[in-house]
Amino acid sequence: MRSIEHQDPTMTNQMAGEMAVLEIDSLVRRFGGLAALRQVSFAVNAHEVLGIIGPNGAGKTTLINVIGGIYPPTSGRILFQGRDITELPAHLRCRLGIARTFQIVRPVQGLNLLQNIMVGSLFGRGASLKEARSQSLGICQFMGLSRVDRAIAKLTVLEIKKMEIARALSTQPRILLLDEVMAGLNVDETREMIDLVRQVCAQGVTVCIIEHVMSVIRELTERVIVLDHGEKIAQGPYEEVSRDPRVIGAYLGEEE
Amino acid sequence: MTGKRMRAVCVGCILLAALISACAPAAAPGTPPATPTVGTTPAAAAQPAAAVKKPIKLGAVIPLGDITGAQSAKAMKLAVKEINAKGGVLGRPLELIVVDDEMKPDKGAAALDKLATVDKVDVFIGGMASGVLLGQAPTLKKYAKVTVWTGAASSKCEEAIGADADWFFHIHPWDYNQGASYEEGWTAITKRYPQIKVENQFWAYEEGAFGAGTFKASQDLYNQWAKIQGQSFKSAAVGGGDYRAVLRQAKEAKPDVFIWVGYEPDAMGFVQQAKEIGFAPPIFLGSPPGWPVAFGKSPLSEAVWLYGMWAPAIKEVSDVSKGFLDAYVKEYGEEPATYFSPLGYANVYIVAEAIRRAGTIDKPALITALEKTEYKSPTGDVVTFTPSKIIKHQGIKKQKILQYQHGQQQVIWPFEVATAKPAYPFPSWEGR
Amino acid sequence: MAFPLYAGVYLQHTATIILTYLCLALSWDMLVRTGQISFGVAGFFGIGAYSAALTALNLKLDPLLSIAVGGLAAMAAALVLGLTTLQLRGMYFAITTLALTEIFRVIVRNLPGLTGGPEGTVLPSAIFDGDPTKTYWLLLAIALVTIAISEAFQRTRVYFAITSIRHDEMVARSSGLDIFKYAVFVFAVTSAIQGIVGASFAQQYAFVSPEGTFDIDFTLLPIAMCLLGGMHSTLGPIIGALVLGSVAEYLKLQLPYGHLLVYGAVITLVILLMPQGVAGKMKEQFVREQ
Amino acid sequence: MSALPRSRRYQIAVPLALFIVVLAWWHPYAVIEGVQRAGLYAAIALPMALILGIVGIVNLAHGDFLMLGAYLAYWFAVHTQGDPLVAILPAALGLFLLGAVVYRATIKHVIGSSELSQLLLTFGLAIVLQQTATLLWTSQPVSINTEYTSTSATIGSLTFGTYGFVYVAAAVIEFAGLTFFLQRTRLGQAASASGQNPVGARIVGINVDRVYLIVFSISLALAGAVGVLFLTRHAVFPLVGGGLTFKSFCLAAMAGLGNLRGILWCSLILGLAESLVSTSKEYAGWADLIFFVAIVAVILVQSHRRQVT
Repeated sequence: MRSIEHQDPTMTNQMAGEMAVLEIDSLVRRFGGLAALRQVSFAVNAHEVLGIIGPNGAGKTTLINVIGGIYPPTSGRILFQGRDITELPAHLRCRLGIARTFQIVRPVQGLNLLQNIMVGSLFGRGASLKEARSQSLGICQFMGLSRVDRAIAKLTVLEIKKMEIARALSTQPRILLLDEVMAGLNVDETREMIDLVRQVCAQGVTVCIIEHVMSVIRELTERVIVLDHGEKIAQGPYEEVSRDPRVIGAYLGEEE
Repeated sequence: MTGKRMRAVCVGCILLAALISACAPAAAPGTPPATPTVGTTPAAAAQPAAAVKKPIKLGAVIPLGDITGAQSAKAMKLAVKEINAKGGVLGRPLELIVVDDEMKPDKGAAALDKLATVDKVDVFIGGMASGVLLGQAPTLKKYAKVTVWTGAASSKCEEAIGADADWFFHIHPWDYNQGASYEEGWTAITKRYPQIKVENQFWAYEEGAFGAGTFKASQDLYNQWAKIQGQSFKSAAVGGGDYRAVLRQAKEAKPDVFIWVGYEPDAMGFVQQAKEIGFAPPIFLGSPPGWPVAFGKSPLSEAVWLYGMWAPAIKEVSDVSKGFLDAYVKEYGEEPATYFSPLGYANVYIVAEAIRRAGTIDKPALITALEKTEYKSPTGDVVTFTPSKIIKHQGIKKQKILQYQHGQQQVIWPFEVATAKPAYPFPSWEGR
Repeated sequence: MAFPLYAGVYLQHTATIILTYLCLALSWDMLVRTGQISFGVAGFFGIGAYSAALTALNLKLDPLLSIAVGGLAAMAAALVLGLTTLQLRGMYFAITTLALTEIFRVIVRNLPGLTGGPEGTVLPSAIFDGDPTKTYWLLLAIALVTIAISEAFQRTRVYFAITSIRHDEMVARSSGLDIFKYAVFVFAVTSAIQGIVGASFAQQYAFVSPEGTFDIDFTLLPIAMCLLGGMHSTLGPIIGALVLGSVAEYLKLQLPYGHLLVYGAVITLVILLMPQGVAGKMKEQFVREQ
Repeated sequence: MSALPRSRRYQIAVPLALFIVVLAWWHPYAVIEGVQRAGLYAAIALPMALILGIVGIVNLAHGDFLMLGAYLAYWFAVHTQGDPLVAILPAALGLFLLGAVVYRATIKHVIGSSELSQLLLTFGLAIVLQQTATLLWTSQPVSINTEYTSTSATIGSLTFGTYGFVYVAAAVIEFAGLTFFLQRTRLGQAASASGQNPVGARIVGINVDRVYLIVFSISLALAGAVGVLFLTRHAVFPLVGGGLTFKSFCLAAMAGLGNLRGILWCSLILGLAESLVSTSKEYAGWADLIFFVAIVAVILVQSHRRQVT
């Protein structure tokens, strides 16, 4: 799949000229009469960790779903490494290098821990069974997952969350979209997870992270996007944004 | 086990128990008993001498889930019982072994294998659907046992069996036999009753093998003496039941005779909807394999003509028929609803009498004896075996033309077994 | 498996019928493993049967070759249908396949010039001149190939694909899996098996007809067998076909009227009480004992 | 419950009306009989759509419950020598109770489990019902003739049956009754809520299980009542229900899940189309394909729509 990319000359030119891995251009998504995203635009730069925050129902998960190709935008464009992928189906986006996790974990029940991770390698990267196995075992080691032939039912919450990330990593992504991976973890586990995300980033993967736990955002991200009612209301370093009255207002509105 | 699970299990058991108890009463009077072998015990009681001898085995393949097959099996059982009560054949009792073909060719063929190899029967009898016989043909040829078949009207079966099969005896008329005999019948009727006209015919035929096949066979045949046009319809038996389009076309054609070829579920609908659109041709005729029990009770049935092989009324002109009918009613407490019951009865008797004449069950002798069959059947015919288009041994070639009169099916033709004169023309629908 | 050879023709024939249903049951199950239900087994069975019969009759193809043609024809039909309907899966697909059998029946019935119309078509002779032993070997070979394919589906990347599709389409898509491609692929393969089985059925009994060949029982019985044996495995449908196939044959001799009720009761009770089937139950027991 | 916005409704209604006018001029009988046919289809499909919309289950035994209702009426008519139509109430009541039992014993246990289990369960139920009926009443069809069944009217040169309109009336009454039930009664509102969002309904204190039970029973009661009407004009036998189930599903799928008004429209379209094809002399045999073509078309449109939105 990668080879196809390089055959496209326009793309390589753009890659050279710009640092943005992912560009979102006036994205709109409606569900019936309800607009979940309204004219959202931003870019994700290579090798950065971008935070996406906002109150419940702000459209964060919808944004990830639209970028991941679960459903198409009502209007707007998505560019990945300069290439327009707005019309591309989800599995091809994954093969281009966009991987994601799910807010509510979605392990495949019929497969065990290792097999779950292999799915990404097999189909996202087109590996053979043998390659997928060894690669996935490597990722397990990296993630600190042991006894890899366990059934999903026997895993802890942390392990399932790690498995989701491992499955995403096994597709060898350029960009990883993390949807609330810290939710439900205790302090120590959160610590461990933050370190993991750092290591992932250190390997050259760009990360987009949705998170409710602000300490995580503060620690991990260089930049955040704030969504409210489907609209981008602020962007910038967390310290800056958290002082923005609109952002405070949005979060206060949620308290009521 | 949780309470919910427990409850589900209980419900399941109750359901199953209910089903089984539902099977029991229905199965008891309506069908052969659970053991497939019948007939030996009464014979043993009546004729101790016969019981010690090895029985002669007849293996029947019949669709027991269908009313035709179920009643055919009952009639066969009755015939075996009667024959054994009189001492059996050649001093040996008859034994009837029935295997269900489930109206499926594969099951029908497997049934033949079972009868031939497990039960080691001497003669194959039975048969109902053409489609099943077509699938059974390779198996029948494999064993080449003496086979006396009641059912199957499609001449495709004849092609499948082939001309070499001297062991195959077919009682039921082929589709073209039926067509030819109606021509003969109508010619005779119009000669005797010159006011009756039949030249212009409109056929409504169900779109399946039965209707379309019958229509095609008749169309090829009738060009000489009658003008035929036709239109297919979807039988209620397969989800249809709206005949108004075809009836309206028939009405526009103003035929002397309107014929519908379909199944039992179509019978009532045709007269009701013909009345609805005001279509009352001089002759209104139906040709299903069987009629609904209550059809005669409806005033709309009056003067409806029908093609068939048998009617209970034949008992008035045929002693064999009367004997059969009385015995059947006495045995099962109901009148047979399809002609397959007298045919099944005839099937057993034809084989039994041939064995008696042959004095043996050896194949060549039995074939010769069967060729000399002259059996007075409860259908009112004398069954003999003569060549048809392809096979050497075709039994009944004649059908009968009947008419509903005062709620009863009466035979109009052949005149030898006629029980009534035709009511003509068809009375208008008004007031009924 | 060679046992029926020594057990007499009837058992051999019954075994051949059971093998026929075994292949249908297993192929149905293979599709179920992707989360799709097909109610159209009889349809592909019929397409295979008709293609084989007509090519053998009109083009004088060798019977064995015509059986292969039957499989290809069914596969082609499945590809067309799959490419149009598998974008929408689940209930819609299930009901379309239910309609399928009827569509084919209507088409076959209304093209008398080609198919023999409502009356069907008779072949001059059965395959191997009706030799039951050779027919048994043929069906056994088809069954073994079917089992091999089923096992291959359980051991290769196909297993990962269909299991993820069945459990979570969204995860599958997000992990780079082309759901549509795999669904169509499995649908085409299983339909080809059904077509081959139908074709050998037509060759075995030397005739095809709209009513007999597109019989809904070719859909119904395999489903009941899979449910009883247990879905999503190779062993389950095999157990189900052997058990239900022989029990039904036995029951038919004991309770001639209405033994089809057993199939309905099996489907209902298994879904309610033992959704994992016999094989699943055994596996569960085994795991617990460990 | 109606899924289409007002503008789209006109897009369908206007061409349909035009089509009917042209057809009526060209083939008046096709219109009269098509409308009667549509009435029957709608009357049968509405209860199935009700279950589908609220309980969320495709009841593949739907037509077989109708068959049961018809047999009840037959039994009633034979034993009392009375009019089968009198049996509508007892048949509805009987099926209502049966519905409660069937729901408790079977359906309840697959609610929330996979679509596969649900389809297979009702498929199994269908076979059990068909085979039990075969055991109890044999495969021989039963039918009842009443004087009014074949009443007809003549307008100008047209002579047509009028009894068929009883199905149109039944469909309209059924639709009105169900709409009233769902919109105006407390139970009906609870049912609508449970249909749209069972979890939410549970949170606001609706006993969803009981609502499902009642809706399922009501649907079977309606099927039973329509079965009685069916008997007055059609032969009834154990396997009569299968085709009706399929047609009902096609209509429900075409109309959009739970859209009762849509059922009326779709029945009308398919009824007219079927009637038209079966009046044509050469192509009558293809009339069966109408429903299949319709369902495949619906699927194609749906899948296209899913890709676009």
